[in-house]
Amino acid sequence: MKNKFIIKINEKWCKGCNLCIEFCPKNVLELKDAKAKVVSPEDCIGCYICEYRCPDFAIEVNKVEEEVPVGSEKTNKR
Amino acid sequence: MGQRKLISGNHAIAEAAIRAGCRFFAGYPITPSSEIAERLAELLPQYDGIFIQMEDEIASMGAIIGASLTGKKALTATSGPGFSLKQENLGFAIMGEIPVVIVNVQRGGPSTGLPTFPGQQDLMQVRWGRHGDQEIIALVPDSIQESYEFTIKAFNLAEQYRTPVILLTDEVISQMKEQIEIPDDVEIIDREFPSVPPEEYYPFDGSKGLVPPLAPYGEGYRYHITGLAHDKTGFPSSNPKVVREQLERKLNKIRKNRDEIVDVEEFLLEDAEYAIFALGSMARVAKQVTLDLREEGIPIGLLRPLTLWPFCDKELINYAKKLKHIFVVEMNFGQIVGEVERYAGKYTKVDWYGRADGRLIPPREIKDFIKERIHEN
Amino acid sequence: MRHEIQLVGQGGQGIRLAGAILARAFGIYDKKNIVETHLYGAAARGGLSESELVISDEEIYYVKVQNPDVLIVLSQRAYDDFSEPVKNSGVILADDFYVKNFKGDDKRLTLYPLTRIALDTTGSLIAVNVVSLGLISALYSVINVESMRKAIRDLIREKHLSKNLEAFEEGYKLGDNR
Amino acid sequence: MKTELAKKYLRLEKLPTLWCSGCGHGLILSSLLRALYLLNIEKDKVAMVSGIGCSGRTPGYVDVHTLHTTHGRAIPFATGIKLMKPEFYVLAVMGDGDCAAIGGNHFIHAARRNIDITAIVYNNGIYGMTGGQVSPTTPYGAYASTAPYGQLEEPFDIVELALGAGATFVARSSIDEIPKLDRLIADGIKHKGFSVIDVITICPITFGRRNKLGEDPMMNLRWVQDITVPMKKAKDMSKEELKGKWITGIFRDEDKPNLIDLYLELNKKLKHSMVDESSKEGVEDVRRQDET
Repeated sequence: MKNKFIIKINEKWCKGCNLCIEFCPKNVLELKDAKAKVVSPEDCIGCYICEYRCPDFAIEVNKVEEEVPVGSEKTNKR
Repeated sequence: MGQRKLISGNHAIAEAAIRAGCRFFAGYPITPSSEIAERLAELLPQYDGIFIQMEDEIASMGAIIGASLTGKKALTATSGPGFSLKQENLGFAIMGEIPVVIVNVQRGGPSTGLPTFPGQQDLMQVRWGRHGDQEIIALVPDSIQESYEFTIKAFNLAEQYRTPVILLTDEVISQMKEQIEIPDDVEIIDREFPSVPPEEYYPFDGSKGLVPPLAPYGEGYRYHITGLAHDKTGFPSSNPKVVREQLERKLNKIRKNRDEIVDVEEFLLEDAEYAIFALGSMARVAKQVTLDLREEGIPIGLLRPLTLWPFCDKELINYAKKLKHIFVVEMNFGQIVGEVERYAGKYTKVDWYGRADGRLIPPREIKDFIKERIHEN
Repeated sequence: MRHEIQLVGQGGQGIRLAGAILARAFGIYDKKNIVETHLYGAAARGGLSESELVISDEEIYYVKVQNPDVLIVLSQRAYDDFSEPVKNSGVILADDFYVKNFKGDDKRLTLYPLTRIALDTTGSLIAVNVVSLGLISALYSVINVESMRKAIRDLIREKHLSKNLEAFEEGYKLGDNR
Repeated sequence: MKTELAKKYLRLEKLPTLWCSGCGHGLILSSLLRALYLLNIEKDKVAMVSGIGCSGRTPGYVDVHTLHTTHGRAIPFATGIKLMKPEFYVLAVMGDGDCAAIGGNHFIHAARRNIDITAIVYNNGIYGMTGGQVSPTTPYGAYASTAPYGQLEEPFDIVELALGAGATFVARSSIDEIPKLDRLIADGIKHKGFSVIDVITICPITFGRRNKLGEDPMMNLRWVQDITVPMKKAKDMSKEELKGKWITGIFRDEDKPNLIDLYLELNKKLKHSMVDESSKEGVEDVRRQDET
């Protein structure tokens, strides 16, 4: 069972400061039109650094458990 | 009959505050008001209240606002220079519509002036000492009895209109001792609790009346208060319509209720052709002058504002229409006379006598002045 | 009828306490209208101490003393600065230990050994206040001596009370013998 | 702990914040929310008070009892609240000018009286909202709109100030130490007594631009990394090496009687010993007057 992460970016709140992009160890994010965008979600290792480093509450990283029988997918505790 | 006591004006204020339900005092020592703090330092802890001497006047004013937001009645007391320092946060209390009572025991000014002598030089500072448009309520006692009663009234008005109220006394009234009758029953007005649940509550919502209720902290009503211009929710707004509406409501809650708030004493005015206009300790002197002049056959009376602000314009105009001459007497170099002229000037002659040297003006001087003016006309 | 009593001296002579005793005797026990005012705080720091009372059966409007009926002076400065406004029919009671220089022949003035009596009866200068109170209680018929004794009992601490009452009676005798 | 969970303390409808892109203030707020979440504090038991300036806008975003007061006065207002609501967690959020210039007097006195308030200082060494004037923590030599030739004055060390004045919990951190900052704030909130958390933060727009860091938040953040030294590391550094650096960590965490408990104790004692002296009212005052 391999963990997969979904990164949600709230574009309304993102001010394009670039901090998340600078700190992401796997270059998952990129700045486009002055907003952070997820460009390679499959590379995300779930370190949550982008979420912690965002001064604007604009990034949310959620863990999704993959390859489990259909109908019993679970997101994390949220 | 209530209990008879012989106390000073400052102690009467302190004891009346407890009676009114005041449970918090923050202040900074300043002559001639310090006895209010001293007495409350003794009394408050006995009534489960808190007394704190803060690091300055600014902090004292801030602390009473904070305390009031928890739903408790709060007081501070000071004199001229300290009152100047309180102005910033007093403005905040007006903007945030937070009920508090501030006692200003006037002394001679400007600046450090005459710490141990009286003055009536803060009349306009009380009205306009802060920046921005605002209405303020100020009560002026002329005896220890009134110091006691007006303190309670000040708390009542503060709660009723959700606004700071100033009790304006002076060194004479606050330091002297005379007997008072402690009333057995007094009316105490407590803060109105919101009638709506927290999710429908807005601290500045004027839709149901000019004075929206102020929810105490810790009861599930979580709201925001700022000194910035704000909308009904309390959050900042610079929308001109919202800003204007909010400010107008804050002014109107006093203006439209002025008949309920304003009170005057009419002393021997029924058949009077002349009147003295004076307040506080000078009104007491003026009463003596009135009696003395009456004895000499001069039909004179005294109009005394018990509420300095809002000003007793209607009452004054009413008398001005009937009177030949109004004599304004005050312990300063011309403050309230401007207001009297503004309203009464159209209808009758207004003359002024006053000075500020730290002494009550003796009756003889005023008598001579009035007789001279009457004679001239 | 309006009566005005003024006490002036220097710090340490118990002037304010004497004023408070008078105020209490008149105001609480005799049920007269009284107003007590005084120099206080920094104004009195120069050594001057003062208390003044207006007593009346009617409302008191002007709260300050204008022309005292009785002035007690317990220091030279007190006499120099405060004696002038005293009524022609009024009395100035001066302590002979401190007040030595007088203006001409002031018919209002009488000297009394107040400080000496205080020292003799209590061994302390401060009791000059109650000696003075005893004296005016004897001389001034407006004052009810019984009310004064009650007020002294209220306002003077237990451990100093008997000495002070004794000093009061000595002062009273001083006036009574006259 | 995820920020997402701490968002329950936010007034979501008030976001985005008005702070500039890359402003460090949002990071402090985010730590603060996680600290509240960590301690599982009930919203109705928190009052957050601020002064004026960029930091002053913090309470507006937090769903607790919030009060945006006058410049420098957060602590006095907070004092009034805390004294009347001892069970409350009272937080005073301030900027460096707010705390150490116009509000400096309130700050040291709150520390002296050890009132149970948590002071969080958003220390970016500049007056941001008013356009980049020098503040009491602007580094010596730094440029500001009112120091066009460089600041001539030495900065206040807020930690030293708090320690000297008697605060019982004193810590410093920066926006570069995010998970650590969460814990420090939580420790400060938990602490009974006056707690101070000095947080070194950035203002790329008004400070960075004038001080060769540019408006790039990352450049500014690197500067923060450069000027802050963890306490452990600082122990091995010379005075010379530490010049111009801010040491981070907990400087004091001590148990001392706090003002609230002392008041509650006094009130309880007096309640039981209250005597009716109404018949002799005023007697005590006269005695005192005569004695003094």
